Amino acid sequence: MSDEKQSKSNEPGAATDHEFNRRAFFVKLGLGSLSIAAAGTAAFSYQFLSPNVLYEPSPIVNAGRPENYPVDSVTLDVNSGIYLIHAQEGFFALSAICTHLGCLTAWKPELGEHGIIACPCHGSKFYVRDAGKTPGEKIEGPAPKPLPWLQTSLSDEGDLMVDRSKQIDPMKFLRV
Amino acid sequence: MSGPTPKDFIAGMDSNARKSPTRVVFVTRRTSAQVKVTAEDQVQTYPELLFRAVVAIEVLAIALVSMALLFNAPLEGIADPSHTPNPAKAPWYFLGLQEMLHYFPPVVAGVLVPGLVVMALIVIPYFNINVEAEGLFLKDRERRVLIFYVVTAALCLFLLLFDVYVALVPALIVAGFMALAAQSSPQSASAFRRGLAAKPLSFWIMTWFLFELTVLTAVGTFFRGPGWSWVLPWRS
Amino acid sequence: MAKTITNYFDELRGTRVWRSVFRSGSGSSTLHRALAIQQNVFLHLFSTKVRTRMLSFSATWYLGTLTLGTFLILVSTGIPLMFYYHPSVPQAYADTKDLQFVVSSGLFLRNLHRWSAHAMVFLVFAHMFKVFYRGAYRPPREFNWVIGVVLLLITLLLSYTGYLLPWDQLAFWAITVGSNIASAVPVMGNKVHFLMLGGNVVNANALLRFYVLHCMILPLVAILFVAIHFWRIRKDGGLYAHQSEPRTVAARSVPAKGVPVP
Amino acid sequence: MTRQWWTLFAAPLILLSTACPHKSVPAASLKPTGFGVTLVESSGGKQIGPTGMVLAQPVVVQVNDEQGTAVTGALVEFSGPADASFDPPTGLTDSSGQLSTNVALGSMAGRYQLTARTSTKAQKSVELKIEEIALGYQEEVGFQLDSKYCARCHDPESTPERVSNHDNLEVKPHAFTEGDTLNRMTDAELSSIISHGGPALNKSALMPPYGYTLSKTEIEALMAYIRLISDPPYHASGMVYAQE
Amino acid sequence: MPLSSESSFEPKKNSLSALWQTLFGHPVRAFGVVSLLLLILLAIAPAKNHFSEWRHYQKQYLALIRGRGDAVTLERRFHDHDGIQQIWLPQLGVVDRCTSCHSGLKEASLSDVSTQPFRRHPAIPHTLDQFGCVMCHRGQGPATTVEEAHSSTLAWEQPILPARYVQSSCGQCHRAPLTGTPQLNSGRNLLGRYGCVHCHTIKLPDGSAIKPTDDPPSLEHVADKTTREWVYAWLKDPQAYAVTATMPNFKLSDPDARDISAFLIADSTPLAGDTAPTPKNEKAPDPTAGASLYGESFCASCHAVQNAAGNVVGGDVGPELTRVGNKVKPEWLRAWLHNPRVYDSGTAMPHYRLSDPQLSLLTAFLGNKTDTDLLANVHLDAATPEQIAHGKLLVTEYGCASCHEINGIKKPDNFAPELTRIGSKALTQIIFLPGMTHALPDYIAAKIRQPRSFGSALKMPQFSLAPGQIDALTTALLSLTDRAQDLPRALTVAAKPASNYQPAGRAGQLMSDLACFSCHAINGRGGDMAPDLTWEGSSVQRPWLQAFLKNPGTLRPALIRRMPRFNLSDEDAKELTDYIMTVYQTPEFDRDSMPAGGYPAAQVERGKQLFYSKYACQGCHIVDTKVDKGYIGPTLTQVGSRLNAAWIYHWLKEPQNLRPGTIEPNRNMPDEDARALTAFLMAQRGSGKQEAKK
Repeated sequence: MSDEKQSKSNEPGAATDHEFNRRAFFVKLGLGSLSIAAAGTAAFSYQFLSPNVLYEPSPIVNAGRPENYPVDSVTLDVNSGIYLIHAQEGFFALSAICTHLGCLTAWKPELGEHGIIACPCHGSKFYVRDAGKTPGEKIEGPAPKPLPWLQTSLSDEGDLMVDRSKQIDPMKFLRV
Repeated sequence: MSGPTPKDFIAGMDSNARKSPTRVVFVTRRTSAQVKVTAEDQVQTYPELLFRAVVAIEVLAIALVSMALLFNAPLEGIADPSHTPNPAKAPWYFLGLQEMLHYFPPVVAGVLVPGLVVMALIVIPYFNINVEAEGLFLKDRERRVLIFYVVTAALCLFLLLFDVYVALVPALIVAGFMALAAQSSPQSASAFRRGLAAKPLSFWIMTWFLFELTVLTAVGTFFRGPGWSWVLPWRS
Repeated sequence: MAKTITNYFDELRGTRVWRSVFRSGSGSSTLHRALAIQQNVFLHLFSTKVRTRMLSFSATWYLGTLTLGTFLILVSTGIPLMFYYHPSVPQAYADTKDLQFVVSSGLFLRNLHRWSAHAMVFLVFAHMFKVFYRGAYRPPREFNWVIGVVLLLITLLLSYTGYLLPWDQLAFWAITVGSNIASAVPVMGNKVHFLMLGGNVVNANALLRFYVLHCMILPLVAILFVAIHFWRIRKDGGLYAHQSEPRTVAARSVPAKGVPVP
Repeated sequence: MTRQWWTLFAAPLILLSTACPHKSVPAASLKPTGFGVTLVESSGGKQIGPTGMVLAQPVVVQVNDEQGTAVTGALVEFSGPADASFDPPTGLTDSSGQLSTNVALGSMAGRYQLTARTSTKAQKSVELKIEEIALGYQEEVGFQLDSKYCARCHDPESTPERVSNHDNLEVKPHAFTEGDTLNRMTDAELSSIISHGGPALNKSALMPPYGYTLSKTEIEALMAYIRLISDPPYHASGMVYAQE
Repeated sequence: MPLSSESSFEPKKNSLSALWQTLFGHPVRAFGVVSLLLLILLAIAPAKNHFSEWRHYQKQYLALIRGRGDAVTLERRFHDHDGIQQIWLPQLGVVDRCTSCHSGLKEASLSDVSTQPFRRHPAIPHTLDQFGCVMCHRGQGPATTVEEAHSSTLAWEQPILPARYVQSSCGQCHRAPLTGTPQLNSGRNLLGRYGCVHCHTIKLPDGSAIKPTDDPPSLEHVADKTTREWVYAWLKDPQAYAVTATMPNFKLSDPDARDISAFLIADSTPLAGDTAPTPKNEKAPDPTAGASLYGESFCASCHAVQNAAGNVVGGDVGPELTRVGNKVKPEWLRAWLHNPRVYDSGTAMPHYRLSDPQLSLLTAFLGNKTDTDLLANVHLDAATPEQIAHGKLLVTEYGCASCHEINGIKKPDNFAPELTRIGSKALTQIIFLPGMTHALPDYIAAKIRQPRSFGSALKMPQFSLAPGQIDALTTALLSLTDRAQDLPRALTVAAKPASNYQPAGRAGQLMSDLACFSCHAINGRGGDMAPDLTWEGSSVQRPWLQAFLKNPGTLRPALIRRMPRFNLSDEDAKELTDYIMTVYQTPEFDRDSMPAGGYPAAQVERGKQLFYSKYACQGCHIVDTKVDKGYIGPTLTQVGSRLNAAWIYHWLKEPQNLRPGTIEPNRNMPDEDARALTAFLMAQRGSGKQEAKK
């Protein structure tokens, strides 16, 4: 069979070098186009799969009126995962998400001298109100970092707003 | 092998054994087989067929991509069970069915007819008459013409009974060609009539089915408006 | 430059890794070409050779190939669409809108999916009629014809189940009208209707059922039957060639060494 | 077999061309039978109405010839900022040389500069500018407060339903449209005089303080209204919407 | 197809076919070319995505702010939220991406930008982040293309609401009237006032239904009141009788009007009981005296009359009286004036205790108010039974009993389509007239403007409404959306619940007999024409009140609507006074906590100083009729004998606390100032001259 094939190809005017090169060019053109298309599809897929809008709650939490938080109170908002603390110096907000593996921590007023934040998962503990300690600083446990301070502000209507997406330097209080 | 080789039979891949019977070779003992087969020209699937297939798919892709770029898929208001749009239409390929539902009771149009069509499609290859692929009216002509007229008249009467003029028209047209075929002979001077004469029964049934399907679907898609009444698509 | 790339390709095809994966090495001999078909899990469904005259466009109109093409497009557009689609009421509708308005190129993919779906139904019908008029259903191909009919039904079901997913008025009422046809079946019609919708009316249950059928069950069944369909073509003696068609002319039409293999 | 291979290349071009929207401008079908040289406002200018709503009075313009007599059948076209609408937008003047149109102002608060246009026999365009004021939500609130609290003294117009107290006062209050006076006040001054009364700015004690009666937002709304309707316009507000 | 084989290659006919051959003549060439084409086409998809409309507008926005003084701030604020913007309010079901293109909505410094989509949003009491855009403007929030977002080609939701109806959106949450939404407030009033809700049910989210505020007369005894000819003329065109009539025009044919009038008169039963006092030996009454009695009784506070210039002058509580003489029979009119409650127990008309001569005067005066043209062309033959039967059929068909009580016909239920969710009606359900804009507001407005234009067989009559009223009604109807109905209760601002306060005892009977609530409000019920009387007992002194009820004097000289004189008997006046003084007392203070007199002269003098200088009360009030001219507040010449000292004191301290909404400004007065002013005002007991005048 293959012999027949070979003999056929020797027909006059069939495959000159010129013709062959031209065909090779078209094959390369085709394969090249398809490879570019494939590469483009990868980029296209990346673009397609990155969502342009998110149905997520806003990182900015309205914590309500400052009057609702008495001085020296620590309030855990479970839904938004923040502690809102009204210290003598003013308001500040701590993330309630443990820096170790992301568990929701709990406020234990009965522990320590002034109460501490404790993570139920792996036993990390953090200071909140101990003198000389920065609130959020780790006492013990596997947590690699202190609990971050979150940006707090007052809205035009006078409500306390916490922006969970913005971390600030510790010891910056919001005075109302 | 080039050039014609004089021979009586061709051992080919043809399936019609009556037309091209296969030569049977008797091979005696201790004799190696010497079969001379004039095989048809063949080429390698790869690359000959695959390249063509790829090009065909690419052309299709080009057509569909252009369409996707030019025309947006329809999207209407959110599904609301309390507001029925008028008309409520099924997907286009079911509009032939829906058109029939307009005339016949649901059991007939929705179940009997499609069921029979599917059954018919399945049994076609097993139907003896089709294998012969002979012209319908070439043999036993008088009897067959008589049967043809009776069946056609019965069908037309049935369609008339239900006022299905939409289906009647294609049926009559096909019947007209069949009548013409009955009057044609394979020796006719006109190639068209020679062709008609050679068409087997299965061809006529399928053609009728295709014609009906096309007409009913087209009517359901384009010519039906609110209350399944007639509308002209260009007068929206 | 071009030459280097060609050489590189040849080298690549000659490497052990390539050979271990594809088993066929480089080369443009008939053997290699045959191996390229035989040793590929997908391509081995084809025979290694095809009758020359079947290559001509008029022989098949390439309708089967084109149908396969639409199916491939549908799979490759359908999967990305699933990433943004929740089969729940009324979320499904909002997701469809989001695909149209905020997902990058989501509209394009949805359009392509939709039009390809219509094209596939059309092409399957066309393929069937073409096969019939060529008489390609005759023995020994009769069973492959039956598989083809099954594939036609699967295609219709695929299209029909997909029709509901946008959860818009068009979808809802098309499915309501369509499913009521099923309930016309005597005796078991209502049972079928109930089972199909997962209830008495088109609602969240029906949406979920249609979603599972559309994205999971029907495509798998379709792939299975397509595989059998292709395999049967080979087993039934390749593409059907009618004896009445000219062959010598067609045979000459294709130069034997037509395609250089990269 | 089609040989129109170029359609394949044309497809992207067609795609691109469909992306650009086309705007078609309907041609005016009216044929003028008369031509004037001047266009004057008969009535309907300087109205105040809520945004988007049809003004209470129609705008009437008159076309005159060189002698100042009214011209019948002159074509007048009205135009304005994009979202202002006219009913009718064009028309021919009636036997008294006038054409009246109902105007709905746009959706933004501010001053709307409308244009009436006619052309002379020599195809020269004659234009007339008409100004109307649209009240937004805030200004509407201000307007309501004005009618309830302020207009009794600040509006010299008297009606049987609401007798003006303006003339009974020893020191005459300024009408809110008096831009020459009010525009010289800063926002702070204006706010102060409303909140703390006349004596806050060494003015008459007859102006009582409203700071304990009205809320801050209400006073802002009132000021927005005062700033918007002042004539000549207050520089920092009363945005003018001219034809775009 | 490009797959044509070379064998079909024909000699080159022209260069085009040669090119075709070169490109597609062989599968390999076709493969190359087609692949390239496919690549190009595929590249268009992401390109199209990249050149999307919203990105185009964001670029334009950046170009716009680049040259501005605060470009850095604006750009930073813009880049804080790049890409598609989304406001998501799960509890409202709002997804809103308008801010993707409308980038400058919140930028106060862009107040001079007039090009859309970059205009600043004008000040409203809501923040964008909490409400989004589509809550008020409708349109399609999720869309990111101009056309779909604004026109919503398939009406997925509603298209953008035109600015003239935008107040309807306020009404989705706010049930109570708002200062800033006069159009919505007036539209809601009109729904009740024009009786739309007699036929159309409109349910509020709390489950109650809007109640009509008009009071269509009962037709059970209509033959007592008027003639068949008048009924016929009225049915044909109510506004021909009275331009202010709220009864719509049913566009009845002459025979239909004839038959309905025949039925109504035949169906009427005579009113039981002795009602009309028979006039005794009447002289022709003096028309001038009648006119002055009409004026003295302040009929014009409620009833309007068309004057010679064609203007309708007077109140709109009662019907217009321009042609009343054509309408009512004199004996009925006399009986009505004698005691309207006999004919209609629920009427807003007070029961004036008119004397017989007064009755004659007024009856004659009103009876002369006729228009000879009105009934000139009405000639009706005696009604046949067929006509009456047909009339009854028509009355049933047109749903007359929805508004009027008619003997033998029940008020139909759900006579007209319910409008509870009309503001969300899907456009696909609407059949528009040719040439109409396919938008819900236009449909509703057209339906109100000319209901029968949608089909001559429709029953809805033609109302006589001004264009502004149609807009207002459309606004009110557009506020009746699905969202309004399904809004979480916590997010709605409820209206004050309608009060059905009813004073008790004989005083209560008296108060309804005198229809006090037609003008005064008490405990949330009643009209707003006259002062709120909820705390009247704390406010006034008993002797003054009793005298005032007997003979109301004027407190505000500039007012044209005043309290009429009801000719109360002494004991009725005393009964009312007792009730008011006892029941209508504020819990804020004890009315006897400050003495009525005996204030030190120095304090009085200081009060006078404060009155005239520091507080400049003379701007609105009159104490000394010679000097003062203030016509806004009540005249205070006799305030010392009218009001309680404690009331004055607390009023001065915080007027809105005692009477919400009063325009008297709160001066934040120090206690001693308030006390001094009280002392000064309590000293104003009126000069003898004014006493004499009274």
